Amino acid sequence: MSEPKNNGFEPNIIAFLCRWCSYAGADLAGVSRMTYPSNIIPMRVNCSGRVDAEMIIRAFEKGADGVLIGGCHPGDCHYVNGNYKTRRRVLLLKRALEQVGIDPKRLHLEWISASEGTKFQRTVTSLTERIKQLGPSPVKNDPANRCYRPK
Amino acid sequence: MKGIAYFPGCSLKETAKDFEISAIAVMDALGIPLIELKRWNCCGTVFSLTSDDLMHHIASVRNLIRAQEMESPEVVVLCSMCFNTLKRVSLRVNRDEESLTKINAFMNKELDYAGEVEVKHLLEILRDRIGWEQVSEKVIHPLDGVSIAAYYGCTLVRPHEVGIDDTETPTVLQEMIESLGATAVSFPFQTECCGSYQIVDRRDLVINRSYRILSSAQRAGAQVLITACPLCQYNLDEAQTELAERLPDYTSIPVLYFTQAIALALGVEAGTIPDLLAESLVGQEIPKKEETTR
Amino acid sequence: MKQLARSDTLREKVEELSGQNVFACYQCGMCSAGCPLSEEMDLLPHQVVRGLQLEDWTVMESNTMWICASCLTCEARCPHGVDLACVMEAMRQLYLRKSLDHIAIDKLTTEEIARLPQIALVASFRKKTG
Amino acid sequence: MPQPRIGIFVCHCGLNIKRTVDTQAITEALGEYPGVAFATDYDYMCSDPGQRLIKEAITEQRLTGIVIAACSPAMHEPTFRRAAEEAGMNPYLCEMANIREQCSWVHQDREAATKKALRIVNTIIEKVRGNHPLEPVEIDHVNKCLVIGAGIAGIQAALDVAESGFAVILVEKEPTIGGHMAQLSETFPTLDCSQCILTPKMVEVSRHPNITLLTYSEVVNVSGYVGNYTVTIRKNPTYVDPDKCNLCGDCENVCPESTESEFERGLVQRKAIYIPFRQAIPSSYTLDEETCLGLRPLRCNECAKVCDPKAIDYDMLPEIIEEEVAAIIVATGYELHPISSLGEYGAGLIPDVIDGLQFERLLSASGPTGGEVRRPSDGKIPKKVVFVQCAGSRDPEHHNAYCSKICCMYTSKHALLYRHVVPDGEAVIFYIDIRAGGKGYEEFVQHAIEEERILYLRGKVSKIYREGDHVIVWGVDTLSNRLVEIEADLVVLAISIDPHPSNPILSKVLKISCDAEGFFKEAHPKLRPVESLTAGIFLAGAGEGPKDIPEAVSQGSGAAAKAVTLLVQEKLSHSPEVVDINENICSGCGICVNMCPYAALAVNGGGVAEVNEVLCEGCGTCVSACPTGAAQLKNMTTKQLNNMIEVALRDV
Ligand SMILES: Cc1cc2nc3c(=O)[nH]c(=O)nc-3n(C[C@H](O)[C@H](O)[C@H](O)COP(=O)(O)OP(=O)(O)OC[C@H]3O[C@@H](n4cnc5c(N)ncnc54)[C@H](O)[C@@H]3O)c2cc1C
Ligand SMILES: Cc1cc2nc3c(=O)[nH]c(=O)nc-3n(C[C@H](O)[C@H](O)[C@H](O)COP(=O)(O)OP(=O)(O)OC[C@H]3O[C@@H](n4cnc5c(N)ncnc54)[C@H](O)[C@@H]3O)c2cc1C
Ligand code: SF4
Ligand code: SF4
Ligand code: SF4
Ligand code: SF4
Ligand code: SF4
Ligand code: SF4
Ligand code: SF4
Ligand code: SF4
Repeated sequence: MSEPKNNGFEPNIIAFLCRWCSYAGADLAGVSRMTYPSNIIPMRVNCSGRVDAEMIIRAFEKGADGVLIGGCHPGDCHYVNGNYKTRRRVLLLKRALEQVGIDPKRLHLEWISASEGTKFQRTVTSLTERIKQLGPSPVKNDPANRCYRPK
Repeated sequence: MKGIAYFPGCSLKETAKDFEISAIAVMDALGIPLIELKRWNCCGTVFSLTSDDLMHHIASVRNLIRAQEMESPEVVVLCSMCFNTLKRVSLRVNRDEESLTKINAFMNKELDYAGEVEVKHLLEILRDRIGWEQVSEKVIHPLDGVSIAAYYGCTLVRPHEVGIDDTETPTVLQEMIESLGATAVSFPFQTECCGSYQIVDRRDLVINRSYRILSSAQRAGAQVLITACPLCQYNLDEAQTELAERLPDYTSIPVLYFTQAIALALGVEAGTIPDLLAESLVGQEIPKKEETTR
Repeated sequence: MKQLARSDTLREKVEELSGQNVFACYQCGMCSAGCPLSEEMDLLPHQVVRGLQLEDWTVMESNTMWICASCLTCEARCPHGVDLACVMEAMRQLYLRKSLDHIAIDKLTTEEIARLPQIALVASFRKKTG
Repeated sequence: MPQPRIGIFVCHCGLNIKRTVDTQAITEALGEYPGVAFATDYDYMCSDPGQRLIKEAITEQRLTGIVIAACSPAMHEPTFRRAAEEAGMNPYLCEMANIREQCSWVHQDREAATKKALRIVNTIIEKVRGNHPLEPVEIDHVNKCLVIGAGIAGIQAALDVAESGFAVILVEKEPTIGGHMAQLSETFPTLDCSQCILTPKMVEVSRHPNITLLTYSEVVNVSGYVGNYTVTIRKNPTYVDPDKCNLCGDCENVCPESTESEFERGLVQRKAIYIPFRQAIPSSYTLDEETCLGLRPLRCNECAKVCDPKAIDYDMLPEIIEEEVAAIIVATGYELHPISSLGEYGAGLIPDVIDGLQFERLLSASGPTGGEVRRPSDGKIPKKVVFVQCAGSRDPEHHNAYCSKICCMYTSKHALLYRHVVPDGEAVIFYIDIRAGGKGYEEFVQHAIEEERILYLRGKVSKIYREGDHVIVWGVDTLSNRLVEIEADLVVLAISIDPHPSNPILSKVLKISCDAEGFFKEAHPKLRPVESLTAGIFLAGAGEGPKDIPEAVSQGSGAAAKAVTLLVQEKLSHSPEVVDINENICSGCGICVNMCPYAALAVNGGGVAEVNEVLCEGCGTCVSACPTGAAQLKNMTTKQLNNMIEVALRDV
């Protein structure tokens, strides 16, 4: 398959979505037939609390132009308080990213509940727009990071 | 800056002088004098309701620039129609960078407007900054026993984002009236429109509306009616002149600016007040109507 | 009243000028029920919106938009957030931008002009002349 | 390890997927993916032939894992895992790739959607490559069920569960059970007297050996998991011993303090010691601490002085009760939208503008007027009554966007009953649409219009105000395009239904979600309407959305059936996708222990972390925190995730 027709930059964004809220919110956006850019690859995780720094850095290393973490609203975590831990972690990580030359704006944490299909749509649309403006990730073209190929 | 930047608007300099006179006197007495904007211009009177009509907002923006030049974060307005226009324009351009840039580009002779001036109605200053208790303390001629109806009209309370109080059941004027020692009369038509500028070519329609407003206030026991808008004041008074001719039973009631009522209570310059009323308000001998007890 | 050139995109034009979606209206009639001047209108406000939904140009011939005083009672109460005052303004603009004035200023006497509050005059001219 | 042989099944979902995703192209591309032994596509994978196709492929192709590229796993994961199991494959080797909800339905550019679909499937293939066969964790469970809220929905649920032989704890916040139904006069569409059909059920609840009734009580905490929830209930003191109280009412007569009666919706006053209504269950008085002159220190003591059986005890304290339950049914019901928010309708300041429940009380034979319709201001019988529908409903701009569903019906009922009591009275109803979609409902409304000659005017009322003796209503009839101004004697507002105010609190305590409107969110609006997304927590009645009695009762029974389905099982099973500790690497640092929200971890005598699989919910929080990588989620290891991330970013 060829690249999309427009010559513009089409970013790759990894979305770690908590299965109880944001993933369900994304499903709702689908059920409601909302539309949003297709630059996002969803990954279902059990809880936003599972998303650790390693995974995020890994994603950037392997060429992601942006990372979205979708969790339940504070206080609504299916697993009591996993999302609070995520919030702290993301704040720290943003600083770390800056140090390695990745614009922290490429990492976005959003609380999206299962009933917020519209919010999911809005978030993805504006994040994609934002990443487009930031341009390709500086890490992307480093051949040392090229992807592994499954055997 | 001691005092507060103030935009008078056209009517206050011509047909509604009493509004300005009394407001200036009241604010002097309350220790926050009104400082008139230099080189202000007509705000345009009505907020342009079409989406593509940015240029119509320029007149208002110029006035906001005048406030900005005075390094004032806000500008206070008396005429509720001007207030409405200026406030809506400020909300539109202060929030929207694109409109702001366009407008600034268009006014090449002006300093750029930074989008930061807040528009306030005088009632908001009285309520939120001075407080009714403070006003009360300054009263030397309590308006005891006088029933005053609070007439809001449209532009003080609508639209919601501009209104200085609840759209349907505002209370700010009643609070003001009570602070002067008078009895506040709420009535069902207090936020009903008087017909506004239709007075220019649909006089009949305005007389009709005004009659409903006035009679509703009177049935509720009002002896005096206060307003915050030169146009409401004019329309209601015009209507009364005509009603008095047409309906022999019709008894007129004085229609004052709210600042005139405060001025009377504070014992400062209040502009023209019907003689009998002035005497009775201040001398507290106003004859009571029977309806007041209803 | 002079005639306005017709084309079949009345709804589109009004929506563009007013920034309102006329299909948001579900014809509840609350606007008409509360409009202080609806007694004088030959089409009630909700009928005007219905007319726009139907692309019915006759709404442009009704006096409704000229009677409307932009009092915003309808705007404040409409359950679906339709700002009818904007719709009326857009309809007026369709006329006025064709330089078709709705009132004749020269008919006002000097005496009237002197007595009327300035805000009334300016507002009236802005609403009813191009 | 033997070479993986993965099977890929791409679903068209009719046109739902095929329209935007080139299913044929991706099937071909996926066939080339390393480790994939078989790839095919089909119209409807979840259909019988679709499932058969999968099963046959599993056996014939000797597959070691399968990926169904179709809808969301929330939709059909159980379906396909069951199919895999039937074909002899461990169900945890079957995974779904969501190319419908999160791909074909949300994108329009076919090429871009196809590429994205391919990437999504690739990630899931990587997951399956790392999956291991797992066996469900079996857990024991207790045999009790908790029902929160004792309106008609909660009562029905409690009775059904109790009848199936299981113990029920029924918790009600108010001093009596019955909910709003107890306030109604007669009920549409058949006009049965509400009390007459409700009271027998209330009595049954109070007598049922399997039901423990806790009124004046609230659930304050819930912990645990399906089958073994631990709930903490606070029983507030009523200061009256229900076993001793004989309803003589002497206390009430002497009590000097009063307040607005909640049950009569403020139409009359009640005393500080009171019974909401005669048939209340439990049949006992309640002393309302807030209204009482003062208990600590005791200020009055009048009621205790006259209470013969010595039922009153000022020293009663709140009781904290702990219970173990297997399932929870939430039936909290509704409240009316506050009348004070309706400024254009008088904001509740006009005495003769009342809400529907107040009118029910006026119509009720047991109400404050003994069933005579007398208006609050002066007790006169109103000769002209205006009913206003959709007050606060269908108004996304200021109030509730939704339709409250029951008010069209009860307004019609109100007008009809009013005409029965005041035959020379005139009833006018303002409506926007008449929604009468139940069995016998349309006939009911039409009967009211035809036989009772009730005038329906189509238009929303804009303003209501008081003028002398009358209430003036400004409306419009959009059918004749006429403005209407009515001088009414009484106005009844069909006020919108709000979710019960305790919903947000309970949603936190139970960790179940509410929708944007504040009603409890069901697991699936069509297929799982009485379940929450949390296993073992079920929903019934108007707390889940506006409902009339027949629907509330159906849901009560439905939720009870769901709870019983769970209670009858010998053992419950728990997902095996839990955490696993690699003892060889674990340093015993204990960081994970503190992170776990379920206390599923502990460092054992051997100095390594140990997991209690029954308690572990598989959130993975400990995995993120573990510094050595010893803690890993089964079938979602760091390694799997890393591979998934990599292929997600690979060009396709
Ligand atoms: C004016 C009017 C007229 C009506 N007429 C009819 C009619 O004629 N026919 C008809 O079919 N329907 C009618 N209805 C609808 C009917 O009232 C409802 O369908 C029914 O009451 C819903 O029952 P429920 O059990 O879901 O909720 P509710 O009756 O509201 O009961 C909920 C119960 O849960 C309790 N509760 C809430 N939160 C908690 C908590 N945190 N802890 C413990 N307990 C809690 C409440 O106190 C209450 O007792 C009418 C409604 C109105 C407003
Ligand atoms: C055009 C249309 C569109 C719709 N769209 C929607 C929608 O978008 N959303 C929605 O929620 N609902 C929709 N519905 C409603 C939906 O179809 C019904 O709610 C649903 O099908 C009812 O399911 P059921 O099981 O009660 O009845 P049915 O689907 O009718 O099933 C009854 C079954 O019983 C069998 N049967 C009958 N008699 C006997 C007998 N004597 N012995 C053995 N078997 C028998 C029948 O053959 C049939 O298979 C729609 C309906 C229509 C007509
Ligand atoms: S009532 Fe009339 S004049 Fe007064 S503010 Fe409203 S439109 Fe203006
Ligand atoms: S109030 Fe709003 S929704 Fe109702 S008829 Fe008027 S414009 Fe339409
Ligand atoms: S804005 Fe115009 S249409 Fe709307 S209520 Fe006022 S006069 Fe009527
Ligand atoms: S499996 Fe899912 S995607 Fe496929 S037909 Fe069934 S519902 Fe549609
Ligand atoms: S006096 Fe005692 S027994 Fe009688 S109703 Fe009151 S509490 Fe019950
Ligand atoms: S049920 Fe009828 S009255 Fe109630 S909100 Fe819906 S349409 Fe309005
Ligand atoms: S995954 Fe870890 S933190 Fe989460 S419940 Fe299981 S043991 Fe506890
Ligand atoms: S955090 Fe990791 S290393 Fe530390 S005890 Fe837990 S499993 Fe072992």
